[in-house]
Amino acid sequence: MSETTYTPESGDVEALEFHVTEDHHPETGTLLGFWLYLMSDCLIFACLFATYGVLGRSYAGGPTGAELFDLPLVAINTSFLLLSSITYGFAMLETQRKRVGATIGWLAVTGLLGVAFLGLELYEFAHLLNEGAGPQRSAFLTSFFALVGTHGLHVLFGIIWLVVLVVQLRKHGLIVENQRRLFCLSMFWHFLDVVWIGVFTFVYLMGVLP
Amino acid sequence: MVVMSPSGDVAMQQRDLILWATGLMLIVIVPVIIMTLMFAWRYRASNRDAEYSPDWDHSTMLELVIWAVPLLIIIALGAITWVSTHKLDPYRPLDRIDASRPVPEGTEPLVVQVVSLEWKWLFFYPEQGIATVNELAAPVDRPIRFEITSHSNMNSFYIPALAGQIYSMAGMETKLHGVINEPGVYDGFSANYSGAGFSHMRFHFHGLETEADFEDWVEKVRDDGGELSRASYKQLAEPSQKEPVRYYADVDPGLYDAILNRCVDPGTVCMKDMMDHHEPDHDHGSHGN
Amino acid sequence: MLEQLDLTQLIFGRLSWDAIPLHEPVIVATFVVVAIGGVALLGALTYYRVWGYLWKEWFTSIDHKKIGIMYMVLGLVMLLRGFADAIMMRIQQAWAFGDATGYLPPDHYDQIFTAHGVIMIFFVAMPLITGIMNYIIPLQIGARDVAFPFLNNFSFWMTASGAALVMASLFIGEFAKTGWLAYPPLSGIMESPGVGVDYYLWALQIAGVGTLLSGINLLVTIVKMRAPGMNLMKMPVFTWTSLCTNVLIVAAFPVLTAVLGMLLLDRYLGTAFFTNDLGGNVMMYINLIWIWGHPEVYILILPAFGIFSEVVSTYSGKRLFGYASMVYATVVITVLSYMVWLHHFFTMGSGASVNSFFGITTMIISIPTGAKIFNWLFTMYRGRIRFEVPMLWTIGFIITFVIGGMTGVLLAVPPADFVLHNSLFLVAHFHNVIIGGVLFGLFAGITYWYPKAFGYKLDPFWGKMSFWFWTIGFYFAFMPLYVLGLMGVTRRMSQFEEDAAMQFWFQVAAFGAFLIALGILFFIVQLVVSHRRRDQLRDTTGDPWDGRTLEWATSSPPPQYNFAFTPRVHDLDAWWQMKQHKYRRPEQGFKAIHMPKNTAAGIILAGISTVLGFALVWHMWLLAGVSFAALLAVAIGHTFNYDRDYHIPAEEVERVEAERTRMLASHV
Amino acid sequence: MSDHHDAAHDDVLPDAPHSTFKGYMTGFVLAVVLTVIPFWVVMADVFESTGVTALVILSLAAVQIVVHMIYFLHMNFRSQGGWNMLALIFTAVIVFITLAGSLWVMYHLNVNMMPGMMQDPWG
Repeated sequence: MSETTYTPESGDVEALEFHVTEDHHPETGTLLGFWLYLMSDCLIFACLFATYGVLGRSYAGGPTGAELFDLPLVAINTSFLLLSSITYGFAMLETQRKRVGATIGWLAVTGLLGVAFLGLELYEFAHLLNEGAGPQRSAFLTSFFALVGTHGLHVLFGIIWLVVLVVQLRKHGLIVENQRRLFCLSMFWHFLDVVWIGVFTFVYLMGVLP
Repeated sequence: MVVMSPSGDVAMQQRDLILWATGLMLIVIVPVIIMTLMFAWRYRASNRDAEYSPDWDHSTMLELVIWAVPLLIIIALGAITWVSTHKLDPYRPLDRIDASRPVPEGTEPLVVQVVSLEWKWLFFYPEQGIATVNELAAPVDRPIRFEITSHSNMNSFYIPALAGQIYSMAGMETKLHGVINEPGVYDGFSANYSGAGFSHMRFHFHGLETEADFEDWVEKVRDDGGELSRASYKQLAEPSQKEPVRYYADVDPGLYDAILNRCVDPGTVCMKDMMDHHEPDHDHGSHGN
Repeated sequence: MLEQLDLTQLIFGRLSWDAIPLHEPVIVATFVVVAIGGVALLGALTYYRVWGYLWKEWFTSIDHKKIGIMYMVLGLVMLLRGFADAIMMRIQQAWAFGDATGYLPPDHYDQIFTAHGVIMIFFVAMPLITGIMNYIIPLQIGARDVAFPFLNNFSFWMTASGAALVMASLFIGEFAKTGWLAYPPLSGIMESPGVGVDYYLWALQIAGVGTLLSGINLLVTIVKMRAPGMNLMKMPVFTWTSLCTNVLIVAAFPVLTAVLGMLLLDRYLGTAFFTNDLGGNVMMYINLIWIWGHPEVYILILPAFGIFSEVVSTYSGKRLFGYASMVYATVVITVLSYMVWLHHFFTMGSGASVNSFFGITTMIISIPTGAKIFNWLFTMYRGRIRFEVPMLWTIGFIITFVIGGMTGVLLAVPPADFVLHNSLFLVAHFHNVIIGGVLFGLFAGITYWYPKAFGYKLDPFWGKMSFWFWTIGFYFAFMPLYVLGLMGVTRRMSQFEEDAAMQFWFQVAAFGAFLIALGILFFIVQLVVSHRRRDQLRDTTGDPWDGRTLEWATSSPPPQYNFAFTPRVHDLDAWWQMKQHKYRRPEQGFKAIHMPKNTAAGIILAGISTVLGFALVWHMWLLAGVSFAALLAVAIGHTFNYDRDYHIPAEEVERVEAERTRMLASHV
Repeated sequence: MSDHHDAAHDDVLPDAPHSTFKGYMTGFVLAVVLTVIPFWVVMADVFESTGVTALVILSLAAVQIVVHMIYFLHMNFRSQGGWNMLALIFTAVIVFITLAGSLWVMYHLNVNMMPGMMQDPWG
């Protein structure tokens, strides 16, 4: 082990060390980095919300939100997403207990709820398209489809990631890398739920107000 | 330099504002430049006589000063900005003809409706019932109110000698108020790039000495002018460059409104009617708060 | 027959032989030159058998230093392209008066000014800034690499991929003819049905991914990987300004992604965000793009401010004056930069209260900026100033930048903006701050850190030549534009009516542009001459300028692991303090060092993205589908690779460090 | 990515917060309540005034977002040395500026420019 070799100047009593002799490992930044990514994603959604805020009443003679939105359907969809958040939470609790099987089980439930959410959303979209209320109809519908669709694409991406992660869990078990990925995906998943709060409030509930 | 020696009162006030703001900022800019050169010369490494204090890196007094000086200038400039922006708001009707003359009570401004097309300007004079392409005229010392829209692309309506510019956008109407104080022929053009023919999207603005001269000009347009119907507007609106001056005497009275509301084509619903249909409270864009 | 046709459509989309602009002599000539140059370069690379070396040591490298250098190379190459556009515009405008139409038809001229703006901002300034940050930050904070080395490589290649798409548009199809921010409705499908805008959009979207990821990466690096003892208020100023720049990147680029994404939807799916009809609103595009656009300006200038701070204190041989107020000024600028965006469209017709609010917030930014300039001045005060080339750039910067700042504040006064907006005055203003600020900063930074990266100093004679030609050329090229702006001349014009007084100023500006061309030429000469004289210019100490911060504590160029032992920091000027304490580096006791492995995943993913972008531009749906699937597959495949690091054995570290010991001994 | 951590010593993620069943359940129950109320308020037309309804559901949404942040995303001032929270606050400020600024700017532009929609502010 090498000594820190320096000669203090005259009068300088305090001895300073200028390098670290033990192996220095800065903590990894993955969780912070992923959180920063989520914050940037949040700004994409902010733009979409702002656009919806500006264009959301430009019906161009087409149908309005009050005419189109089916609130019970939205309520069911909201409950799917909310449930999937808590089941992801259970998966994380199982991870802490180092139980691979149970973790995968809860992940599967979460994934299925995500699929159900997406399925219902696609059903809604198909219904709107059938009524001639597609994204090309008016600026209101354009901004509606863009906002809700972008959220939906994020959920789709989350499901793909979830499937990949399940495969990796089965292969390598709950090693630290996989725990870190599980935690990142959990942030992603909960983040999508947070965005959805904005969507159902700002788009659907406020959209049907007179 | 037309911006520095304009012929309209609004542009003149804008010129004065530029000079004032520049003067204020020079209070700090000039010393900075001089100090830079002075310090660089005085503290050059070869000048061993100059003081050298390698660890001097802080002086509360000095730091207060270097924050305070720009702050004071910006406070002054900010006040000027607030006042002048309100006073020279292009939407605000004029209250003076020039520095010494207020607008006489009961004066109605001359209204000109401006449409930017690809790549030419169409001017409607609703009171006179005429329209022109690429030529604009107004009597000296009479306030003018421009109502500005666009056929498709965004342009910017700008006569440097008269007043500042403002964008023209399809389906929207901007306004500009100005007054010309000296007779003459001035350049006007689009100041916002709008495609291939943009360089030639220019017109002349005639500041006419008297009201009578203006009447003569209107008569000339009436005499030489053709018809501007919705059909001939559609033709005019086709992209073209270096368009000559044209006059129209027989103008469809609802045409400007139809252009603005994007319903020139027969059978299209006008924007304002669409809005009314679903939005009785006229609360566009303000919801969601 | 019909099926046949559809298949062609599916494979080639709207790409056909017509897309090759054989009818444009200027482009054909350019193409010939580029083709010959390209073939010669590829031939040379093959002849000297360096492909394997490039691939192993550079393209797949995750070493932040090599990635930094690759960013710099990309930025400098694109600078040549962007500058070629500039000089073509200057010639055209000096020529096309009255009956003379010049040599560029509007159709071509409009592509050139669009490409010039896009390339200079996104593919010159951004890569150069990112490159310097990449190289310097880990060294300055005493780290061994960035937080996510693989992402770093991937980010670089995504930026390069965007640049490749822009370059492809020169020879296959066309580029946008809309101006660098592609305002709709001009950039909408109705007014611009060609591929130009699509090239623009996909190039920026792909490069944007790289920029965003690199921003996150550098942020985490600065937050998490600082050497022990380096708390926030002991961070070098360049690291501080980089931190703020990356905050701005992470918080601004998503807005660009979103707004360009909406324009893409309008163009590809016929939606109605920014259309004239169906309730669309073009003003929203302009509003959103400037929410990104104004912070972008500070993304470029803040690192330059950091560079000047390092340079001025090093060459004045003095601690930086007012470090704390410098840091606060940077943070204040960062936050305020989000509150000024409307000043780019005062003339759109907001009410007076909105306009003056944004005008005043804009002016407020000049307060911290002014404080910074005074801080540099008082760093020089009572210093021992050595007029090395970076210091010359710094002095040139202070004088030039305050003029640009002044005209900027002028433009922030709404009624003044009404007469100056969109004029050449505006063009002169932003070149005044971007060249006088960002570019001068980059040149100062390149000259300052070049010996660190390559082990030898740059030849000062050619550096000074480059500096003087750039500076004088700048004044000749842009002061006339201020005059022209006050004459009421609008930007982006390809032809003028006869006006001799006006033409004179354009000719002066063109002359200035040629001086700048010589400035660029001499910069390249400087690189070549310095390389040839590298033995005389060699830096054996690792500290050629008597530096103050940690990057000068290691060798030039630094070893792969930067520091054999992580430094411990006690002072803002960490290395200066180490020198004062006569610190001697340890010469034994080395340990194996944990390092990330090279990977080809980044370049492969970016390569596929380029193909995907090209396919989408040309509506080649089959290729687009296949490349998208490939992208997904490779990305997922990469996550199955858990074996991403290795150890540099202790013996290897010992060998490298012994070499450095010999170097240092030879110096004394 | 550089997962420098040596898995051999320790197989617990060092920098992730510890979560508990109680925490998740608290968050879930609160979220359910905060979701049901706004749906009920709107679907049952509880309030006469649209403004009141909007205000109520927006406030509930804001509260629910905070609930999710605390109980599901484990936000606090300690995780990642406070940087997560700092990033979140900064983002919230930027989001607010973007949303409020855009709506303010665009509202003014619309007032000034949309034909036939508004009163001329200058009479």
